[in-house]
Amino acid sequence: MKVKNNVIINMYLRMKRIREFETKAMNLFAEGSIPGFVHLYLGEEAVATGVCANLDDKDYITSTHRGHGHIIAKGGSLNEMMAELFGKEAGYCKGKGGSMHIADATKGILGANGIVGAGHNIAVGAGLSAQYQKSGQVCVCFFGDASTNQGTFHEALNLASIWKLPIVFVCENNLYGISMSQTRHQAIKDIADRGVAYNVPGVAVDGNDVFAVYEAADEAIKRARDGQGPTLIECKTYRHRGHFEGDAGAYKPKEEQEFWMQKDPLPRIEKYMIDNKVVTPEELEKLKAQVMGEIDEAIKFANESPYPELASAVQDIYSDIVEEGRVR
Amino acid sequence: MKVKNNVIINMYLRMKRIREFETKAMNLFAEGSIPGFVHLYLGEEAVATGVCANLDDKDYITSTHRGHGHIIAKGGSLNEMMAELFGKEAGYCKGKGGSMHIADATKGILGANGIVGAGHNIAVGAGLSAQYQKSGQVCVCFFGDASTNQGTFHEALNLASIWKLPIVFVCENNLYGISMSQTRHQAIKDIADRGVAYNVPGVAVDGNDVFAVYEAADEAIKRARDGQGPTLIECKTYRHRGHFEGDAGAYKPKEEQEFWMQKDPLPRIEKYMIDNKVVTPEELEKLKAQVMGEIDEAIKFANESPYPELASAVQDIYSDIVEEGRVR
Amino acid sequence: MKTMTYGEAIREGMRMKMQEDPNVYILGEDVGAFGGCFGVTAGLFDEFGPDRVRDTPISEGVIIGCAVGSSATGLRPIAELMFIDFLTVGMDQLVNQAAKMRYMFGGKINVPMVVRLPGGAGVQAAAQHSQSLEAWLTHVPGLKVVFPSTPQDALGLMLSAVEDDNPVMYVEHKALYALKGEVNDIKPIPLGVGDIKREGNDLTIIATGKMVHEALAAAETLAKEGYDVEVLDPRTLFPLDKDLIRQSVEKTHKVLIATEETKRGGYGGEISAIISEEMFDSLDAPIVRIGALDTPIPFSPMLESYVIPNAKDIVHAVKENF
Amino acid sequence: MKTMTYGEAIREGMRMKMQEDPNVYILGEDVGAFGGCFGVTAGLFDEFGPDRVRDTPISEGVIIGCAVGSSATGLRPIAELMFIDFLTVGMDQLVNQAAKMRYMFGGKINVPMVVRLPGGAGVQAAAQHSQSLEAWLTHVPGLKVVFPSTPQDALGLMLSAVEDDNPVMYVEHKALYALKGEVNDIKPIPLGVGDIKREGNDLTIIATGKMVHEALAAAETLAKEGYDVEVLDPRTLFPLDKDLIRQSVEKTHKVLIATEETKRGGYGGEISAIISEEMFDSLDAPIVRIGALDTPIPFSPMLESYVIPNAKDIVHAVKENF
Ligand SMILES: Cc1ncc(C[n+]2csc(CCOP(=O)(O)OP(=O)(O)O)c2C)c(N)n1
Ligand SMILES: Cc1ncc(C[n+]2csc(CCOP(=O)(O)OP(=O)(O)O)c2C)c(N)n1
Ligand SMILES: [Mg+2]
Ligand SMILES: [Mg+2]
Repeated sequence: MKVKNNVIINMYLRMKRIREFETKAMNLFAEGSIPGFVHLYLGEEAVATGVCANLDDKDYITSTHRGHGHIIAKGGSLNEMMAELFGKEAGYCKGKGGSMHIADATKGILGANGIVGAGHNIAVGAGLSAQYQKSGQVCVCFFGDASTNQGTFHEALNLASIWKLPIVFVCENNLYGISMSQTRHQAIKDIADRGVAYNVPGVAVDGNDVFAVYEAADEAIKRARDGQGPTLIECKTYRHRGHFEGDAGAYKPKEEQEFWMQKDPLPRIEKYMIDNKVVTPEELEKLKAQVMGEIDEAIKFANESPYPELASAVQDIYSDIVEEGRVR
Repeated sequence: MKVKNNVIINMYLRMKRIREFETKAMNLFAEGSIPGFVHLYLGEEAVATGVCANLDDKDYITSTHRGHGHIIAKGGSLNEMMAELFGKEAGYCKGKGGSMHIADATKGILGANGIVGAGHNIAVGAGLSAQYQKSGQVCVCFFGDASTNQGTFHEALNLASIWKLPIVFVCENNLYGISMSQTRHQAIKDIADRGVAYNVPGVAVDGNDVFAVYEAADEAIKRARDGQGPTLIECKTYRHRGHFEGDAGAYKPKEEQEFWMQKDPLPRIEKYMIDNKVVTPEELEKLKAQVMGEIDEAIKFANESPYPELASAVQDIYSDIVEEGRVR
Repeated sequence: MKTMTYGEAIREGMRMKMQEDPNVYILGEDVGAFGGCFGVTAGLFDEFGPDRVRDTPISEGVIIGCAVGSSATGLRPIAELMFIDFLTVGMDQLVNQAAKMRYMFGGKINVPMVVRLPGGAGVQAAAQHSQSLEAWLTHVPGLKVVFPSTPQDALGLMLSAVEDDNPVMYVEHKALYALKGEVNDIKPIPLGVGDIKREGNDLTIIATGKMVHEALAAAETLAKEGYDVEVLDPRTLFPLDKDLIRQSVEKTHKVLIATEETKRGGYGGEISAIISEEMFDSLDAPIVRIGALDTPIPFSPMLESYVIPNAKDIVHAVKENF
Repeated sequence: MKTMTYGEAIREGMRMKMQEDPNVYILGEDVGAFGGCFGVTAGLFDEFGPDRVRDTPISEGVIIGCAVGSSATGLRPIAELMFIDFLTVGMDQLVNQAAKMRYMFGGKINVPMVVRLPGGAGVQAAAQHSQSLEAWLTHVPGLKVVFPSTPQDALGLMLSAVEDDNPVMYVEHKALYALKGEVNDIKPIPLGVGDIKREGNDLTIIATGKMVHEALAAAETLAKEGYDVEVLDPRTLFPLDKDLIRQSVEKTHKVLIATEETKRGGYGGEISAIISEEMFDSLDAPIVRIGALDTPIPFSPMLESYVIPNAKDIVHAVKENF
């Protein structure tokens, strides 16, 4: 498949944004600027990027606890994301959600999610909306390998299949659910094989090769838009960090880590762009600098935003009722 | 596979007991002697029987809302069952459970269950017990076709497989979940294929042929006892009645019904026994009379038992606490 | 004026909203041609077709989850759980998703959806098909909870529930489906507005669902013995019409709360706690609660009717306590 | 005498029972070599091996279901849910199975199992990882519910919970894991026995979990202003030590209930209702409840600490109301 240069550059920019955003988030968490739990997408950039490069703003995605990458790949705002991680008023959720609950209705981002497996079901609903309203939209559902053992995976794929919903189920098989390696949490090798149980086509691809992901997603999305129903794509990838910041990842064998660092998607796409003259080395440096600037800007934006007013805590629960606050 | 004559007669007796017990239950429900919901096993007798003929009293089974057949096949007492359906004190559950909640710990019957899919999980626990205690027991988990769309099915098979638990998952595919035909509730033909998702062998058999069921179960049970883990057996069968008594089953096409009545397991085993000289026609009549006597006895037993004392309502919740009653 | 059953009124409410708004659809197990386990959706499949009255597999998680996802993206689903007892299977989608999405996302997504939840005992359906679990739902910020007791309220509350831009839990009592009543108003009953089902001066009985009828029967009996009982039906559990409760308590100074749920940890306790926190000075006597005994619901008919409360229990409690 | 953290005390309780009884085992996500999300099971895998400290896939339904099935067949499981918020995913196995099996089966099967449920807010884990859902569990006949506030209670209640022949919900507060305290008694604390954590004559504060510490802090502040506050920790939510509550209320005549759960529909309401039903004549003032605001738990630190209650709120409420 021939991918156009502007698409490649665009994908590179997104991957690089994810890489740098996450690297900063890692440092800011370590410094204490970001509270709560942070699950980084480092190492998995090619997955969200390769998939989302095929989507429009009006297409939907559902995400997970490890959501930063999906949101950036889908075109979410770095500023509002970073401000949300800081718990600031200008954040995506006015500071109420934090890292695990970022959403952007204007970009079809139906939310990161703290409940493993919840996104599977929400995706079914979004897929139904698109089909019901004949809007031509698709919904991409991102989820981890370990989440495929949750009952929601099963129920969602079954329903999506019988209703032929326009959904692409994208499994990010990073080999682990926290400390549980895939070899211990399920007795199969390829999660793509689970499609058989629902008569849903399943494909496994190298999730660190953004072109392989792009191509598989392209086909599945076309199939979905065409009314042929869902596809299950398994992207084999690896998380560079521990499960969340604070987890040293002692359960990840050293050789395994080394093996996967060889397959790091960022150097790969950079090498590809240079080798194939998509950009010159100078242009590449410029792109990098552009991204660094965006990230710096996001941090500045987040720093400058105030914390939310206490009164806001009792708003936004209902569309019409504001709850009682307390006198302190 | 050569099945011994005494085993065949034993299986016939169980099938016939189920057939007659259910026929009586149907009439007693229509007359108003049995309150609540009653889901009959008529037409599916060969499944429970063919499987349970391979089990000892100490082996476990989990059952469903359609449990009478499983309980009879596993050697449960007709008297205590019938009394329970009547809501009487001498019933299996002292009248507290009713049709959907019959259990018998002395026979390894871990309970009928009103929650579709709940038995899958309980079976995992029982299988773990057997493995943990190295007791050589197996657990058979009975469930319907439609229950295989419940998340519990997925979670249970996955866990049973990775832990190699001594469980046999027996799907009674009677083509419907209430009014939803299998063709509408899942996009696959053979539920046995779902085993692929867990690396669990799946086999589909004629569930109205008690010998086919017996044989498949025999192999799966040996495999389980042998430490090789679970098997999924799909038994294709048909329920003669509506989903519960009161449902006329208008959604079942007439030709389909006729097709399946041709495959009724009771005449089939009777013909087999005569053709193969397992019994003479006179002996067969005697066996039938024996069963009719047992059923009459069960009804008598149920009728004669008193209703439970009101005070019993607040007992048996906890092993140690009796709740407060009320003055009336 | 029209006479309808409670079940018909629920259906009529759904039908009206479906006619009005093409984005309203129904999903659940056997809700299509079969008409639902209790027949409440009967006829809607023929009228609106398979896209708008959708049979689902037995997968309560994805039933509610699909409602959530489709509601967040522009539809207005009405999901039916066959029994409220199956909430336990699909609870996450309600509690951690539907109820919290709006808040977690900073108020930027609405989740307008209705979940129909047939509850209650009295039909020998035993422990797993007879529960009254509405209290759980009231404990979840982000959900609204209604519980109609009459055909009129069933219709009016359904209209409001579907119009509401938030997840509304529509609790039904299965033993009321055949109850007939007059339906005079074909208009929405605002959520949060309770109703005095009987006026009285001596004592306020706050009752929900089927217990409203038990309370009314008890009030008749008690009237003969000189107690003038007021029966207050909150109709909406959240938002709760505290003003109406206050007015009544300030008049009668005595309160009995009658709900069918397991007494321990029930919503009756919440109502009692609100009254003793906010209206203590109006009280002349202990707040008495009548509920089901703290047991699972037994199967055997006499045990079941012993465990669930009735008019006699109310009469008895009134005579004992007030 | 020994000093331990709350987390260590939980672990020590499990360890003692595992040493005593080979049928006691642990299951849950990452409870093995990883030691659990909060490190509570650390070291147990090394001590007892993979058969007795069992890592599971992410499947809360079958985690609890496996506990139920294995407990009904002779084992004594301790299941860990990583967060109490995930109850929503495995609720059926608890509510419709574990809690009801004994009753439905006529008392013929025991279900001795413990479920560990880390709850509570305060660590910026946001709306889906910060809830206090213990009230739901108290509404389910068949379950027992404990909620220790100190290392001593954590140990003693764990010993009793594992010994109990019924399903015991062991609620933990995640912000207490590092709390140190003296553990003098290495013996079971019977379920249903509350504890006076501070004696006083003017007012009873009934507090649970982390709020016990907020209440104690508030009591110190209030002492300086002349209020002599008693702090009562029920320790077990069900069975509830009503006798202890009655003794205290008969002495002080005033009650404040402090729990971290969402106030609406919480167990604080049940305690309040019991008091106003059974001890009304001992009351001199409204029963005041302090709880979390009726919102999902927000992420941003200042919002979160505004939503969840603390010692200052108790002090404020006492001054306002008593
Ligand atoms: C229902 C539920 N159970 C458990 C958790 C705790 N938890 C959060 S992420 C995670 C691992 C998820 O693994 P996977 O799906 O492979 O995604 P990954 O983290 O590898 O991206 C777990 C167990 C949760 N958040 N929700
Ligand atoms: C969790 C849950 N959802 C729905 C129901 C209602 N219900 C009872 S039986 C049944 C159909 C079950 O179909 P299947 O599993 O094929 O078993 P069959 O009745 O055909 O034996 C349904 C929907 C239930 N009891 N529990
Ligand atoms: Mg993973
Ligand atoms: Mg079936």
